[in-house]
Amino acid sequence: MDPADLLTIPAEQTRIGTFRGEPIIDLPANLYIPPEALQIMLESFEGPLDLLLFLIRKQNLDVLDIPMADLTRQYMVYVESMKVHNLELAAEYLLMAAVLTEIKSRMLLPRLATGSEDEELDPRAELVRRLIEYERMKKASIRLDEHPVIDRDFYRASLCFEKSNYVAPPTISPDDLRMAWVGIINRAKNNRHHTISREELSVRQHMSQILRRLKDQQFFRFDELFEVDKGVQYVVVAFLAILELAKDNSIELSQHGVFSTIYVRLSNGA
Amino acid sequence: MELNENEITDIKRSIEAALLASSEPLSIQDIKRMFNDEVSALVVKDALAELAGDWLTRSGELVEVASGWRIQVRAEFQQKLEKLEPQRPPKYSRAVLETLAIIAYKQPVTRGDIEDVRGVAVSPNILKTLEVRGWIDQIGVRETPGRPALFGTTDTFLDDLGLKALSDLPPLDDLGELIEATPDHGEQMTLDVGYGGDAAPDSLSVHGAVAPRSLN
Amino acid sequence: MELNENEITDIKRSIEAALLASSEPLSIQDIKRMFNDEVSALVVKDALAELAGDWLTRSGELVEVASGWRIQVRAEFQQKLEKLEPQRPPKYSRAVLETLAIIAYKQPVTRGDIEDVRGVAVSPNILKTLEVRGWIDQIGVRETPGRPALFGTTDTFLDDLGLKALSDLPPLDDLGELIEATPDHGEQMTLDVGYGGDAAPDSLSVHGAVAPRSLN
Repeated sequence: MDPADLLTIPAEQTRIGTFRGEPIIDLPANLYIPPEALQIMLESFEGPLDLLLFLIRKQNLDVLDIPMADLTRQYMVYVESMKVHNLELAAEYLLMAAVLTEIKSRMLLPRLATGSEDEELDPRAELVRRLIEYERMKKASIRLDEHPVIDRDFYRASLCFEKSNYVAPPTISPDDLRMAWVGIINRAKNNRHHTISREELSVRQHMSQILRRLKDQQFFRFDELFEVDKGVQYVVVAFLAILELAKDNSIELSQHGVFSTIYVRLSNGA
Repeated sequence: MELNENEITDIKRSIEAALLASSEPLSIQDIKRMFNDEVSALVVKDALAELAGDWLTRSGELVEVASGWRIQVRAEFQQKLEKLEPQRPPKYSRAVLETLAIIAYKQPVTRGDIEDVRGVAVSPNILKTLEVRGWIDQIGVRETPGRPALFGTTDTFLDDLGLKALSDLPPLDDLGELIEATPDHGEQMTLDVGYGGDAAPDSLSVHGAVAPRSLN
Repeated sequence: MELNENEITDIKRSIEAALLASSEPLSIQDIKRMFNDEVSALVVKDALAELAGDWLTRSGELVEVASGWRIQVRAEFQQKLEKLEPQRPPKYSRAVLETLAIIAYKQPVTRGDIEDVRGVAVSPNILKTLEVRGWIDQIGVRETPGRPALFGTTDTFLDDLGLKALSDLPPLDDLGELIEATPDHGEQMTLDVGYGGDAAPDSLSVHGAVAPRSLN
């Protein structure tokens, strides 16, 4: 079911979802998110605690005295929408659903008169502790992110120094490259009009290798470019690389007649 | 030893040169080494204070961070400089930032601790990202079954945020909006929020330089 | 256009900031770009001349080199600075690292490809740095107008990074979760709708067998 529909259906009349066999009938009173944004919004939660905080905040509920029935019902509506849209999300959220249901039912039980007052814990205590703790950390993360960071909010001064002695050049690790890429994606994402794409590395590697070999030697027989002993995958990848290079006009393929030898060489230029 | 004015000027100039040439902050120790330890820490500190004054009117500023002193360009120029070369480091996702916050404020923590707070799984990629950035590292293991790695923040993290110590982090206390809203229950709740009892100090085997500390 | 004294001071300070922040020399063009080309080359040159004067008594000097202007630390400090050296390995700038990453992951690429991905001009100094290091070289030209050089990484690059093949580079697939997702529950989310793998092909900046991928 689409949560967009879910939002337009009169709550009293229609069963809008099912959780563990229990029909969910009501819509949360304050669920006024535009339907088209719902899915994205659901995906924007960092987890069940984040979602719960959102629900609590939206309705100005007192986190220290949570109306469990209300909160649980509203939570279920969101979880139901998530299940519709993204099954992967559901697992972690379902666990929380179970916790909420359990707390709700424990609160319905009459309190036993036996134990002393001190030992009697509010069934909500652990959930409240987690919510508060999560919210503290969430806010702390926002504060941290707002804090000035080098290279983003200010630069270090680092001037060139001409050394007469040889100085070892900087070294880097593969992970530095990966992180450099994160920076690139980040910018591409901000610019929106760039698309960063998944890479078939081996094809590109072969493209480079083939160009390199052709640079050293003018002509290659087509079949010389394949290292057959390396296996089928390599041959396929090398073949794709040659096609790519040909498409790019980086190389020229020539053949005098049908079934005669195909030759490969670097393009002469346009 | 009494230094004359010329000597002090020489020392100041050399320190300035070193700060400008270095891509990392320099500690008092580093600077003393430059003078073959023939200059006292006090003299170095005085020189740094004077230098900081000299730079007040320039486009850079001399600041002290966790691992030492550095000259940095004033933030007011950032917008112009970005036109030359957008070097912005990645804007981390909430998942990364929340993980960082938990490590920063609750260190040392295991991945499990982080997951407990966030209520969701923390992918190894997130920790890796922060490690590669040089902001966190593994500072030991917790002596519980599985001996999970304990993570803490590094001096580089503090340096990059221009902080001298963890205690300079934005305080958590004034973040507790929920708690403030209902002062009656406030006290009791704050107690509950404390770090889990499963990490008694003697169960920690920390072999890094970072001592566990309270941030509250 | 006549500039008043305050404006000239602002320009000077901004140029100084840029020179302090940049590890590469800056050309007059670069500097003009910083001011959105609203400042003439003559004004920039005047400002540089004045700055050179300001730095006469400091530990650095403003000099003109082949590709532009830079402030460099005076040679007289060399002996002292060398005492710091062993502890402080130099670092490549983000610009250099990003350029290298693009070449490594997307080779063969032209300078234009790199600029498309980075969204800014790539200074020849950056490519030169990587070529001198022996990590990239020109492996051909693309047969398009202008016949731009195609760059790829070398075996030295793989050796120096301890990799056996390019396929050993860290995978890029799962970086999405690390970058900032939708920042809040507000309007920005609507912007995100429809963004993804369906970007128009002509918005792809790199030629070749590249499959669009969603960043989210």
